[in-house]
Amino acid sequence: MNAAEELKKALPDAVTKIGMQCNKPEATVKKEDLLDAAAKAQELGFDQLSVITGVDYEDRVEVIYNLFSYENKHNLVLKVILDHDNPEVDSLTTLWKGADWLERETYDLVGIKFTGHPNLTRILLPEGWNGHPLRKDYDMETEQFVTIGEDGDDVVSTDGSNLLRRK
Amino acid sequence: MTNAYELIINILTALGVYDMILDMFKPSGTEFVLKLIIVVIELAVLFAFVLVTVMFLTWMERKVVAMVQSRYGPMVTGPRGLLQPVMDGVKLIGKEDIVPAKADKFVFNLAPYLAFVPALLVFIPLPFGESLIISDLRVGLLYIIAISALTPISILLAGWASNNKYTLMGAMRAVAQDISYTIPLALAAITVVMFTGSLSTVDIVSAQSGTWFGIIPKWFIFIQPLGFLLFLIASIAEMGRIPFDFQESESELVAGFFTEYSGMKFAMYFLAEYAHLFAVSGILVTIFLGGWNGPVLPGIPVVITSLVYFLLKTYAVVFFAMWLRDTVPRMRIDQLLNIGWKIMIPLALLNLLVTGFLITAGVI
Amino acid sequence: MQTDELLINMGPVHPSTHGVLRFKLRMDGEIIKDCQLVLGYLHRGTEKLGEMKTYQQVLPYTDRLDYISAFPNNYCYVKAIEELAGIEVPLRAEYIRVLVMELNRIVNHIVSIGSLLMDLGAATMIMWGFREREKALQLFEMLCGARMTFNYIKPGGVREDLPEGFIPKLNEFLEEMEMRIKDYEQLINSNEIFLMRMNGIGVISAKDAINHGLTGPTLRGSGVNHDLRKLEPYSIYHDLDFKACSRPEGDSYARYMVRIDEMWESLHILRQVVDTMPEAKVISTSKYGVAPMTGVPSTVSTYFPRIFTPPAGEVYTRIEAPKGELGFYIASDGSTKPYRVKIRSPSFCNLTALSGMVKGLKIPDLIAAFGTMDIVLGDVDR
Amino acid sequence: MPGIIKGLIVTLKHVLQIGDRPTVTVQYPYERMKLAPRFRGLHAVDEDACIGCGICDTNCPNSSIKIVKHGTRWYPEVNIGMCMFCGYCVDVCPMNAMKMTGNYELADYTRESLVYGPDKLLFKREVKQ
Repeated sequence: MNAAEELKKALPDAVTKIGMQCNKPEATVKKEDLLDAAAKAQELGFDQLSVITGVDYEDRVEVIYNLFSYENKHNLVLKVILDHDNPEVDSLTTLWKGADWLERETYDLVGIKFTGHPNLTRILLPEGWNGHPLRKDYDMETEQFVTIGEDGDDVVSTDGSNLLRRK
Repeated sequence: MTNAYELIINILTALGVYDMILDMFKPSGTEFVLKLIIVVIELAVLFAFVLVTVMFLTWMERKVVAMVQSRYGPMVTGPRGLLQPVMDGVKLIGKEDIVPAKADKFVFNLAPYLAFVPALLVFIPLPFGESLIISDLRVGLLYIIAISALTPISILLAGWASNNKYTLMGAMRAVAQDISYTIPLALAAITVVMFTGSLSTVDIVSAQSGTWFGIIPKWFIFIQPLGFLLFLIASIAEMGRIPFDFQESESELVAGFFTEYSGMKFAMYFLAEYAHLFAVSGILVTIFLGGWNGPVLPGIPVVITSLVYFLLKTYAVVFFAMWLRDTVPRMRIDQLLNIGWKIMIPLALLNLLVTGFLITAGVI
Repeated sequence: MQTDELLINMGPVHPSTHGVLRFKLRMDGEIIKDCQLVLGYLHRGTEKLGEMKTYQQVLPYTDRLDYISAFPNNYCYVKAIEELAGIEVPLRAEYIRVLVMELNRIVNHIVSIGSLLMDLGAATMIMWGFREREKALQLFEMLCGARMTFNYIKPGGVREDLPEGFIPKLNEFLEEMEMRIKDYEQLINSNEIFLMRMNGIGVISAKDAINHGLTGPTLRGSGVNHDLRKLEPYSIYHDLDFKACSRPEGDSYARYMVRIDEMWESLHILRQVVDTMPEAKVISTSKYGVAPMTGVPSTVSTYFPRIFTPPAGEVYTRIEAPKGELGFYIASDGSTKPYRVKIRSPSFCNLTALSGMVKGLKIPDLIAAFGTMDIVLGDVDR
Repeated sequence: MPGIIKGLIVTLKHVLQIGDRPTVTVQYPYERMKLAPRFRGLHAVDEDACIGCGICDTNCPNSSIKIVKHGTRWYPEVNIGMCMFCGYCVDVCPMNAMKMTGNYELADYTRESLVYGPDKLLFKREVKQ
C-alpha cells in the first residue's frame, strides 16, 4: 500500500483521486481539506516539504506539493485543484516553516492566494508588479520598469522614457 | 651626537663649511634662522622617507599577499611592479573628490589630515639609528603612546561626518578597540621602562646593547617574553590590521569609516595606515628587539650599520604583520574586547607585578 | 538611557552578500533584532523561459541557475526529461555524468569555503581555492568546451565522449587535490580565531532544519545524515562506495566541516568512477534517438532529435546538488515545449532558515552564518 | 595559538614555495593559456559547406542567428551580444559547416559591432589531397 492509498484510507472524504505522478504516489485533495490532509501526511512521517508548484491550466489552477519522508524514504504528492479565476487555498506555513517562501513565490509568479499566510507578499518581483508571469494569460507585451523611489522602495511603472537606457 | 640635528652640524663641521655658513648669519644675529633651516631639512627628509616607505610598503604588502596566494602580484609597472604605488597615487589624485550631500563638510574634509598628522608625528622620537633621531624626547615613549591615541579621534570624526551607518559603526568599533588596546600596550611598555628607568627611546635602545655570554643579545624580548607578546598583539590591534581590522572590516561594513572617502582623501587614510604600520613596527623594534643594536662591523660608520639593522628588524616585524594578515580571519569585535579587557589587561598587570617584584628582589 | 533601533540595508551591493541579495536589518547597536531578506534582483524568469523554448533549448538556461556548479543543474533537468519520456541512458554516459558532477561538487565546495573565509577576512583561502578550481575548469573545458556554462549533459547521454588525455589529467588533479585539501585543513580547521567565529553561530536543530526544508550540507551540519545519493540512489550512485557526511552540532563550523568531508568523499567517488568506467557509447539510440547522419563526418555525437515531443504527463525529479536538493518539476502537454518548468533550487529553500538563525547575533555572525549557507544568487532568484 | 601557528607554517610554505606550491598566475595579456580543442568561442562557417538552410537559426535558444544574403549565397549572421555559446548551432548543422573557434576576446564598444556577419565568420576549409 503506497502513501497515497494510506492517506485515502485515513481521510476518505478529503482525497478525491489517487494516482501516480511519474513514479511517485499522488493524492488529489479537496481544497478545503488540504490542511487536514497535509497534517495527516506529516503525521504519517512526511517531514519534508520539498517543493510547492503552481500550474496554470486553461480551466483550472493546480497546486502540487511534493512531500518526502526522511524516516521511511517515501514520496507523496498532494495535488489541489483550484478555481482558475480566483485561486485560493489554505497556507501550510503552520505545518512547515519552509512553506513560507515557497508559497510566497507561488503567489508571486502564479498568483495563488494562500489564506492564513503570515506575510503573503511578492518575493522575486517587486511589490506593485502587474500580473503574475507564470499565468498563461500574462501580458508579455507591456514592458514594466522598476526604479528606486524616494524612500528606497521599488517603484514599478510602465513608462520607461526617463530611464537611462540606450536602445 | 645625540640627534640628527647635531649629526648634521657635525657633518657640516667635518666638511669645514659650518663655520662659513654660521658666519653668514652671525652678524645679523639670526642664528635661529639657520637652526630653523636645518630642522626643516630634517623634517623634509623624514617626510620624504615616510612617503617612500609607505609606497614601498603598499608594494610589499601586495607582493607578500601574492606570494602567499601563489600569485605574482603587480608585475607590469616598473621592474616587478615596483612603480605600482606611484601609478596608484597618480590614479587617486585624478579621482573625483566626492563629498556626500548630507555630510558635515568641514569635519569630513578635516578628518583625513587629522589621521595623517599623528601618523607622521609618531616618527619624531623614533631612533632610526645611532644619533638618527629627530628629537630625543625625555618622555619619548609616553609621547608615542599619546600621539597614537589621537588616531581614533580622526576616525570618529570621519565616521560621524560621513553621515553613513556603516562609517559610524566602523568608527565606534575603532574607538572601542583603541581604548581597550592602548592600555595593555602601555602596560607592556612600562615593564621595559622599569628596567631602563627612562622614557627616552634612546635610553631604551642603549639599555639593550651588549650581549649575555657573548651570544644572546641583551634585548628585552628575552627578559620580557610575555610583555613582548602582549605588546605585539596590542600593536597589531593598534595598527588596525587583520585579525583586528574592525575599523574597516570590509566584508561587514563595506569599508568601515572611510566608506565615503574617495580620491586624495582616501589616499590620506591609506598613507596614514601604512605610516602607522611602519611606526608601530619601529616602536616594537625599539622597545623589545634591541632597536638599532647589532654587531658592529669594522670600517663602516655606526650611523649606517645601525640604520640598516633598524630597518631590517622593522621590516621583519612588518613582514610578520603582513604574513599574519594572510593567514587568519578577522575576529569579532566583542570577542576582541573580551580578550582585551579580560585577558590582556590582567596579564599585563600580572606581568608588571612580577617584574616589579623580581627587580626589587634583585633577580634581574 | 533611551536607544533607537538602527535600520541597516545590507546589499544589494555589498561585499559579502555573494551577489545581489539585500538584508533589511533592524539593529540594536550591533545586535540583530530582525532580519528580512529581499530577493529578486537577479530574477531572470528562467521558469517562464522554460515554457517558451523547446525542451532542448531550455537546457543551456539551466547552466545559468547555479553557475558555480552547473553540471548538476544540467543533469537534473535532463533526468526529468528522461523520466518523462522513458529514455534509457548508456552506462558509460552515466559514469561520465557522475564524474563531472562529483568534480563539480569539489569545485563548488572550494568556492563555498573560499568565499566563507573571504567574508571572515582571510583572503588567502579563496585564492588557493581558485587555483585548484582553475585546474578543474580546464578539465571541464577539455570535456565540453566551456568553463562554467557547460550544456554538456543531454537527454539520453552526454554531448561528447571524454577527450584524449582526460583521464590522466584527471588523475593528476585528484592527486594534487589531496595535498591541497590537507593545506586547507591545516590553514583553517584548527585556527582559533576561525573557531571563535564559527562555533555556536547560527545554530539550527535537526528538527527545525527539516521543517524549514533545509537540504544538502546545511542539513547534514545539523546531524541529519540524509543524502539523496543514498536515499534515492540515481544514476550509478548505488554501485559506488561512499558515505553521507554529517555533523551533529548544527552550527556554522559543522556546516563548514561537512563540506570539507564531502570533498574527501568526492575524491573517493571520482577514483572509483575512473577505475570502473566502462568502454561504450555515450548517447542513447533508444526510441527517441535518431541514427547518425551518414556521409558527413560528425565530431559531435548528438542523436537527440531536434523536434522532441515527450508524452503528456508530469514529473518531479530531484538530485543531491552540491548546495542541496535540486528539483525540476516538468509538466508536459505533449507538445515540443514544456508546459511548465518549476525549479526547486537548493539556495532558495536553504535561505528560508537564515533570518531565524541570526536573530540576536551580530553583523559578523550574520556573515559567518550566511557564508556557510552557501548560496548563489542565480540559483535563488532564478 | 597552536592553530594559528599551523596556519602560519602553511602560508610560509607558500611564500617560500616549498613542496609543489608554485606560482600559477598567467600574465594575461602578455601570455595566454592554452585552449582546449573543444573550446566554444566565436563561430566560424565553412564557406563551401554551408547551404544556408537555417536550421541553426531555428535551433538557437536566443535567436541570435539570422540567415542573410552574402554575395550570391545565404549565410548565417551571429549576434554575439545575444549568443550564449551553447553550441547547438554546431550540433545541429546538417552539413557540419558551423564550428566554434578559440576566439574569446569579443568585447566591443557598440552593440552593432557585436553582430558578426558572414564576412567575418566565413572561412575556407583546406581540401585534403
